[in-house]
Amino acid sequence: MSKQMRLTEAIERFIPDGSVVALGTCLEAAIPFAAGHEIIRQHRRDLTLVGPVSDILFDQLVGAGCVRRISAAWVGNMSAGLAHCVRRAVEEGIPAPVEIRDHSTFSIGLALLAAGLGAPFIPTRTLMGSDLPLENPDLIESTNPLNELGEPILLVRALQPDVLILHVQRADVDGHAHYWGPLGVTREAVLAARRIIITAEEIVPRETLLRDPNRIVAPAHKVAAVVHLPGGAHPSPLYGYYDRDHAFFEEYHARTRTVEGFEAWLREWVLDTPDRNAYLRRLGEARWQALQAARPQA
Amino acid sequence: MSKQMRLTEAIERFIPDGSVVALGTCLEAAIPFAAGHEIIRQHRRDLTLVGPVSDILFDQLVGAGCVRRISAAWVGNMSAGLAHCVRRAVEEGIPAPVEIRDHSTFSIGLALLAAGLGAPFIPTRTLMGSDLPLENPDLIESTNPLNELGEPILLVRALQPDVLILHVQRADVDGHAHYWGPLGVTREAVLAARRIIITAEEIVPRETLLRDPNRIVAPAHKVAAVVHLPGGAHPSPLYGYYDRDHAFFEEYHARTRTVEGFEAWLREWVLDTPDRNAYLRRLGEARWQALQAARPQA
Amino acid sequence: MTFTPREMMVIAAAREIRDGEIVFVGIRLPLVAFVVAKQTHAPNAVGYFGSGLIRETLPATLLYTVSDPANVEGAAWAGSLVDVMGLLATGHVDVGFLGGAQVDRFGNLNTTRIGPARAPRMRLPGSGGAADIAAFAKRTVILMPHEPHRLVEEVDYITSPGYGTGDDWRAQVGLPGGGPSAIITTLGVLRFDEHGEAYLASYHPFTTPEEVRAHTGWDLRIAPNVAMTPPPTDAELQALRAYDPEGVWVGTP
Amino acid sequence: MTFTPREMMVIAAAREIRDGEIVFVGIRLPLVAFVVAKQTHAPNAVGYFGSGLIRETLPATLLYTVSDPANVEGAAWAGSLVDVMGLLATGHVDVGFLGGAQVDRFGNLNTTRIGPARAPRMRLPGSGGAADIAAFAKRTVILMPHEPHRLVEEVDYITSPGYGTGDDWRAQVGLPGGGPSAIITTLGVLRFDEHGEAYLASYHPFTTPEEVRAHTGWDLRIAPNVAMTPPPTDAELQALRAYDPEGVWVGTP
Repeated sequence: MSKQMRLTEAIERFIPDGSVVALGTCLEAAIPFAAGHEIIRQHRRDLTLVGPVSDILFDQLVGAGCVRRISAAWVGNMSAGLAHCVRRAVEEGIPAPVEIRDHSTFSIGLALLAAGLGAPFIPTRTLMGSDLPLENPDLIESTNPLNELGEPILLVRALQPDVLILHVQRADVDGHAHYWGPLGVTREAVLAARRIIITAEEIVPRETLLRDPNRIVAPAHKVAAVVHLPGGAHPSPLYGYYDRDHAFFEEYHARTRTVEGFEAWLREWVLDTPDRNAYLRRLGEARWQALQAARPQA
Repeated sequence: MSKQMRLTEAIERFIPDGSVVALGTCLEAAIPFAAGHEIIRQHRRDLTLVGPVSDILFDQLVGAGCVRRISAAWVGNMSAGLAHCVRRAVEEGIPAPVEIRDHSTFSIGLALLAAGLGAPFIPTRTLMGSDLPLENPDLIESTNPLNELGEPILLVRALQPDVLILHVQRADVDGHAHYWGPLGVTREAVLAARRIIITAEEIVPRETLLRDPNRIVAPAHKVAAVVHLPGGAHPSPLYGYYDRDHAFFEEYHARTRTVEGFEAWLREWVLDTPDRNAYLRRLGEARWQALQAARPQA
Repeated sequence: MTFTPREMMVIAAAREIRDGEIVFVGIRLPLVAFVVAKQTHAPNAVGYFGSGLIRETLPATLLYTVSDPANVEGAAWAGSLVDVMGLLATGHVDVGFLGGAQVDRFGNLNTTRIGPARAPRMRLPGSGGAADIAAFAKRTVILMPHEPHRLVEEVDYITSPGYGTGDDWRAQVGLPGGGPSAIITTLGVLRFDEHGEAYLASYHPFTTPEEVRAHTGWDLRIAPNVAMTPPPTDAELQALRAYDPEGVWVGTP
Repeated sequence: MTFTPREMMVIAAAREIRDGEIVFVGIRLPLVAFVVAKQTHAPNAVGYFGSGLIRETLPATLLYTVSDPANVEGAAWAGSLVDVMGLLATGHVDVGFLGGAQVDRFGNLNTTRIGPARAPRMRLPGSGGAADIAAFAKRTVILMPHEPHRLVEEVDYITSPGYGTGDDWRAQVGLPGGGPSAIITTLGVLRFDEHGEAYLASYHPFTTPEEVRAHTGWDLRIAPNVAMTPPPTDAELQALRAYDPEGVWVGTP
């Protein structure tokens, strides 16, 4: 039974208001920007965003007013600097207040790992003595019950996303997908999330994927939707397909210093750009071609 | 700096008496039988064996008197039946008593996972109400500190092997190695073990391995020794290289019902067989050729 | 077509799998039951294997272990054992199969030891993944040859808990899964009442409720509406024998 | 060759890496320090990256993030972030680099927020992996432009703990790693005494101990044997500029 559908349908059906959504689990690579833009176009509200580090997609979703809470280790613009929309939301409540539950990359990874194991928490020795547990109720200071001296230990509460959005190199219509390159917390998120939306550069026959089952990124029965979406990770890179568009991050940073600047950027690249084909046309053939990689076989 | 050495040297240097040794982490596939036989030939004593399920290699090490303790989920002969040497050791103390710390496959996997995370334990809801926690001090009944009602939870204590022995398809002399096929608890064991001995069907140039870093099975700096050892997993299968020799497991089962039968088997296949080349000659060219697989590319 | 008690047992087990379900598949008879189900009424059943594999299609040849190359070939996923067990622990498995040396009236299974800890008469292989399946699967199905020393009043060791001492015992000890839904033997199908005690629901075509009772180590209750297990269909038997023509797991007729 | 304060800072940081060590490499200046070290005195240093990558050789082109394709190409391992953090947590990392908005005399770092929780004046990106490196690395090296509002009496938020309130604070709160071994700034190198308090160990060639003190937000102590930081060698400067010719991270001279 094919799960292939248009992006609009996938977001409509599987990301209702209030969802807990994991995205950007490969860190700065393979970020599902196209799917994030569709969430903005569909005016989703009260989302909780989950990710290790977010390279401007979280900022865009916050600026567009989709977000109530973020559980993450780092929210900014990796190469260009601070996240202006996140700053405005936290410092001034513009366009709406956002709660940030601060994690480290290890603790957000452990939170997802715990959820995928069906464990209520995982104990760790990171973050002790830091201020993060004072403000994040998902990081609980405790003592190690296996240690007679009652040594301190931190319990990281399991965090189960409702949906994980994953951009991959190739998938079939049934939800088998190959991803390679930096994994980040993708392996953990795949097991933690209730369901998965796959956006893929290429739709290929099932045989291509089952030939190398070690590279299949998720159990297909967890995949709710498969969307054919070439270029869906731009401006982030996709290993073997295209490089990171560093200039795009600089431009975003420069243009979004003010609310008005952000709104103009959002209109141009998201609201008035109906889909990824239009987005790539706006980007321009020459700029897009310049990012294309020599594709290593995998 | 090349870590390639002969099997005799690898076992001599890295598996002293009393070691905690993980082997058979890919379950019934890629079991490092050749390395296990060298452990027997070198008369190692007081080993603790760690693995999920053991398909006769643990039985051989127990029968040869190398073992003081086993932490595992299943010890037997997967296709042929019970493990005669383990039975004699547990029931009659022949050749020496062996303590079995019974796990389930999930709990032994969690014990290794915890060690690799630097976590003192991982909480889980398996094994509660079973008799395993009553006899295994590494499974501790407790209550969930995050739950107001004090719901019961089981803490699986971290288990760190001194050495993991891994048989793989290919490696370079520096310790980069590709493994594909059933993973079992290999990923967890790689991170848990203090060091790793790799035995490999083929030694290949580094470039072959770094071309696909997602398939590299372990950080090379954890690898203490690389041994070129074609056929090193027989009679277990190695995906892409050779099939399982089911008859060998039957023969072992039939011949080892008595102490005398086991001793004769051990002389024939281990003590009087100095290395894996001699072992394969004993097996016979025709039998070995019949097990060879069409090799899928990876 | 004629058939053996073991064939009847495996085919009755296959019928416990519904189409589209996720099945935790062990080796030996549960594997054959999974194959029969997929070849007949449940073509879309998905199989989880403890080696870290997930299959949507059947392996091309008979498996001797869940890690055989034939089980990797065409697998739909090859992750870690811990990954698959995590999927089990988070409620993805509809039905899991269990076997063992002893079972009691509450479906508690022993695969570890006959006799006491200090003087075991027989050391058995242990849990494998069975205790985990017993903890987490929505329901489990127990397969066992029907002999009085196997269906016993009290097991020597609880490896894989069923309903413990009955009633709400599973909730009390904190086990999330649903517990056993059937014990399928070479003589009949036992199901569980609301207290978690097994009763005879159907007897296989070649036997009688009385004979089943006589081979049971406890005072087995018999359902008022006890019926004969429907005999294997030709399609079921053919699927079974095509997969295991030499009777490696099921034996020969 | 002439050089900038930022170049001096990065090169002094590179010198903290010993040959053969495992380094947790962040992006920006720590990345450049790692490159300089490997190109000069520490060719066998191994780099861990939060994206799950381990490298034994340098990436072919300048990285803008640790997940760039150039960082995957030729990587010696591409596992999960949790795997790499597990290696960190089990004591494999010799030295980790940290940066931030504020640091105090005990090496406590703030990368989360300026101002109080209820009325933050500036929300910063947060920890990333820095708090984990601060918890577990055998030693850490902090890089920061030397400005009085950055080297402060008290940080507004402890993201990555150094020596806390000094003395055995790390052991008391249960942090396994060794803590900071240096704060390297655009003006000098600060090291830590036996109480965990930072002092000026060396000042960069273009400044004086007094100038360093004047730019520090607390009453900075100066080592009796304070010396000038050895200026960059040509080899160090060439390695730095060859890797970042446009000054993306280090700026232009």
